[in-house]
Amino acid sequence: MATEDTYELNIGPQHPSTHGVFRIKVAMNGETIEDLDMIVGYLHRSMEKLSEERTFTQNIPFTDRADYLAAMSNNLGYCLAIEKIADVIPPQRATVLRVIFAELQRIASHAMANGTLVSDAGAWQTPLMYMFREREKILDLFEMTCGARLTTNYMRIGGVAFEPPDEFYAQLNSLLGELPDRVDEYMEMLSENEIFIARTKNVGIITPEDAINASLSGPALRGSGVPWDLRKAEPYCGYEDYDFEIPVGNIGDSYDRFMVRLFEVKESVKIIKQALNILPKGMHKTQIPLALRPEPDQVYFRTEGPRGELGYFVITDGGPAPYRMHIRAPSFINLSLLKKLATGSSLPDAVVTLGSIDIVVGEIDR
Amino acid sequence: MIKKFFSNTLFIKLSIGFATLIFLFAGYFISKLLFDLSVFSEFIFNFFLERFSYNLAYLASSIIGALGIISFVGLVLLIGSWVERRVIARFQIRVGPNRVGPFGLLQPLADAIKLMQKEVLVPDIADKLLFLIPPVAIFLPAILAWGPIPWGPNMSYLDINVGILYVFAVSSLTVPIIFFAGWSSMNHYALLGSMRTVAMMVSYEIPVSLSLLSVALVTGTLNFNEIVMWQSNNSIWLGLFIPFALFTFFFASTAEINRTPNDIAEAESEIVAGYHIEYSGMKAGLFMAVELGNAVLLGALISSLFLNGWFLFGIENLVPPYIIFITKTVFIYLLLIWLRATFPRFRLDQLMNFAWKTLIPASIIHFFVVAIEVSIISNFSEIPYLIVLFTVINISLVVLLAYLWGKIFHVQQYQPEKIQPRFAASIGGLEAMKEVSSID
Amino acid sequence: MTLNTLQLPGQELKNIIDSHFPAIISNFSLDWVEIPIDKYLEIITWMKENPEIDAAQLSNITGVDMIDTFEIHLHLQSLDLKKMYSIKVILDRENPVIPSLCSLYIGANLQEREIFDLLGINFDGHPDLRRIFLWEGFAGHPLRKDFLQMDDANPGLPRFPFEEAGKQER
Amino acid sequence: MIEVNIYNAAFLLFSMITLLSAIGVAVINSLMRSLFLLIISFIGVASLFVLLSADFIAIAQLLIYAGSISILLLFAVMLTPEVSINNQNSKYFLFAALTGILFTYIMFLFISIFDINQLTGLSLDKLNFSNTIDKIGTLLLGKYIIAFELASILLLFALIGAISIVRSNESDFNIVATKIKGKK
Repeated sequence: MATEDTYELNIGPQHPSTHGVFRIKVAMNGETIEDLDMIVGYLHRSMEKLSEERTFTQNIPFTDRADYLAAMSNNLGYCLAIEKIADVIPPQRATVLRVIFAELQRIASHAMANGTLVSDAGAWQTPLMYMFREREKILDLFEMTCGARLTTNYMRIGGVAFEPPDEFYAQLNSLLGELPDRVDEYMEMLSENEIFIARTKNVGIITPEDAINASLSGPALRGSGVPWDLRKAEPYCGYEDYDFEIPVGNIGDSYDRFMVRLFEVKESVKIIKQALNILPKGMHKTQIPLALRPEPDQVYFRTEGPRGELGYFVITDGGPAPYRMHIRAPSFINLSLLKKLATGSSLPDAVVTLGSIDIVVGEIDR
Repeated sequence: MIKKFFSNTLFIKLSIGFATLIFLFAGYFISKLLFDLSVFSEFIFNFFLERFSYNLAYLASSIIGALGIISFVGLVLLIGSWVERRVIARFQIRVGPNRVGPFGLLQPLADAIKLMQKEVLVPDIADKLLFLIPPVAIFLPAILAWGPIPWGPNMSYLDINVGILYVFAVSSLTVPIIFFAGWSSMNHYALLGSMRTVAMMVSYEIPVSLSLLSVALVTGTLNFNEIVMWQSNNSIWLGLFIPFALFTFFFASTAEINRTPNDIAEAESEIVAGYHIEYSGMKAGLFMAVELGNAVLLGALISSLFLNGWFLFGIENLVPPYIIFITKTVFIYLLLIWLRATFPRFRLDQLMNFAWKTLIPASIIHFFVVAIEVSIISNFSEIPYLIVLFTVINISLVVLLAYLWGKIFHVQQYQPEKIQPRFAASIGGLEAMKEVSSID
Repeated sequence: MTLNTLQLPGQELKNIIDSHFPAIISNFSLDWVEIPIDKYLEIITWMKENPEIDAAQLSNITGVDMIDTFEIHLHLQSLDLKKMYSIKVILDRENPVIPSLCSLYIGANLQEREIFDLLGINFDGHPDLRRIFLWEGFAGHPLRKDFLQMDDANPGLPRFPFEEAGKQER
Repeated sequence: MIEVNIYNAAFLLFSMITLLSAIGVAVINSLMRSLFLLIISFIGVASLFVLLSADFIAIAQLLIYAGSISILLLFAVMLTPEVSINNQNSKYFLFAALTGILFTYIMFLFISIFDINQLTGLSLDKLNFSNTIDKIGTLLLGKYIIAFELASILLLFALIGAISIVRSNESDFNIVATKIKGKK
């Protein structure tokens, strides 16, 4: 890869800005990246193969570990796919609870993504700590509901595992009260900060044509200005009943992706408030057979995770385990454009671009 | 009953007040006693002079003085790292080190002990000799530059006529040392870091020297003591008289000493640790300590050159002047910590562009303006308040130019309302992109 | 089971394809249509360029080991028409080769490498067909159903690139 | 006999540092190491100037040679891949030795002209850091103004010449020229 004019630099697997065991082999000419080769697989746990040996319910914890920063969203996508193939209809209360938790997870994940992006741009972790403050509160809510903070394993086929405790609602309401102010605080702190703008504006520009062609999804796609959100386009969990907007970026640079995430936090708060209003009484889970044996069929079910289109492609053969389960991992596919974006840019710009695409290595490698 | 009285909050308040009074009295007497430390240095010199020759007395007193400076710098390194961590922790809604010792004050010591226990790794392909020298050698400029700092009246270790030039020359020695540290590691990251350092320091030495030149032009001397005295004689702070020089010096110095927002030489998110990536244990600790020491040194330089040194509206007659000087130094250091806690980092090319396209031309123009002002002042010395008039003019000019610069070059590109995301009217692909509503 | 909201039913997709490629679709179901491998690239190119279908984005591509055959499942979607199309291709088990979609979709690159790595399906015309999750020299393709019975595959043993049993080199 | 005092001890120390590191520059194989020793030798020369009460010259030596020229040399070494591995001065050993002997002989000739006793017997209390900068400045901008300006003009020519040599492509120059014209 390295030619006479270039030298080789290994960014990762241990590097502060790769956000995990992710490695990019770079041919550099001075500070400019001439060529790069992405090397993944350090965290490969063969999730798809393992899931062929376990029952549908036993596979739920795997989905936690795929995207460990958005466990709830991954649980949700998987459970919805299995419910679809097995014709299980969750109770209304469970659906609304799922929306609440998925949106909370989206806020937590976006806080993490934006915080680390600012750290990649060189801030000495102050914005990261601020954003972790909100994430901590959300994780506290998860903890009081299901006992776990990171790998929640909360959704079940046919509902959710537990009813949230009573104090959950009070804490959630106070959090929802302060979150929009916090977002405004970040907007003041970062979105008008000259240095931050100089570092992210016009860096890593993805054109909308490229974004669509490279199968990008989530904030990476919306940052380029393409208004595509599965919650609106292909509503699941009754998202069509909620009133929210889709923020889209202007030119598709790192700054736009950052801002789209910030605005999505506000929209998520709106969704959660509406969900709390319509939260019905009733069961939080339906009874399903211990060993679920759906008819031989196939399903490809997609949800809008924090990082984009999270799809579960499941084939059943009538047995208690999926015959084949494929996870369409948004982080993995969003990396398709990394080579094109980073080639010709300088090293700091490439780091910011990578941070703005927001990868989770557990999901890339699965 | 007695127990109850002692556990009473009123009692606690009373005792705290009493202790404060005692402390104030003691502090007053101690400060009277330690008001002028030059008594001590004279005593030491005479002590040796009576017993030995002049040469030996000179040698011994200079060594003792140097030890004084080195111990002060060591103390600053210990306390400074604690201050920095605690203050940044407050910025980041954390507590900071609070376990080792009272308020975590012993944390730097514990860190140092931990670092010393670590294995010293030398890479196989490193140039062993050149690899081992830089962590030690980098202390030289950092300590030497403290020499001409005026702590108070009769309190500078090197009272030389070329004070500013001396500090400038000594601190320029850092460049080759950092370069050798990076080169000898035989690591691409380290080499990148050291090349960045060299490029940045060579560029930013020019604005630093230009700003110091205007200081020398105004005061007519390069001696730190005389600069401080000039400010108190004319009862004006140079930072107010030539605010642009203060800004240039401050910003360019943050680049010289590798502090945020210009810490691109060891940008941890890009090149991990830059030139000291391969150093482990106390060697890495030495680099970090020098970085911190340089930050405090910058505070000392600014407070003596621009903030009137040990003078502070007559308070210098009540408290020991060196306390005032150290307070000003710490103030600048806290400013640096504030910067570090809030700002992201510039990119190398942005920084170089700023130096060569903005800072250097502006400094040269500023230098000419200051020269004209100085010649006017010296030719029309009979007109009163001429300096005050020029101070007002300079400050308003700087504000105006900064405003205009922002208007012309920057803000037009990045108006916040123009770069914020918009809300999509409908869902879809490229077709739906055309009809997104604007945000408001 | 019902279709997803965006999913174009297999019957309708078959009708559209039939009007341009008569009698080419051998099989279809509620959600997918099966297309022959020799017309695969042609049909996908046509689907991408035909404004009636406008398959602008390759949402997902994955492979399945059906023991006798391999299957490639494609999920294409049109963002403007808000439609998703599910395509199935059946491959030979002994010599699984399929044309690569990299010339059409940038997003196919990594996904096809993943399928090559885990299932051992060769993509003809892929610019950079290497293993992605597993290391070069890993024996076998783990997502094949007969992976554990393969002679040369030793899935349990440490077989990192420079590693022999009990010995580690730099 | 030279008197034993601190001044002479310091002189001995600094001159030893200067000389030894200068010898090291010539002898050591690794170019980077010899560069490092060269910087030390520059610093030693600066210290010798301090002992001669020439504070401004000392600072200038430190600033220009140890701080700037060394960086220039660093870049020169970094940009020449052929010689960056080893110092290949062994080829010219005979030539270098002859030159060195000749130079030493001439140095001794010059020194023997001066009275050596003028140089010794100094001590620290005779060190006189009077304000040399004032004098240098007055001389440079007064008596020697023409020489000073001529030197600066010469340096300016050298600068322009270097730029025009480096800028081998004429068209680049034209582009810049048209840009400047266009802006006006």
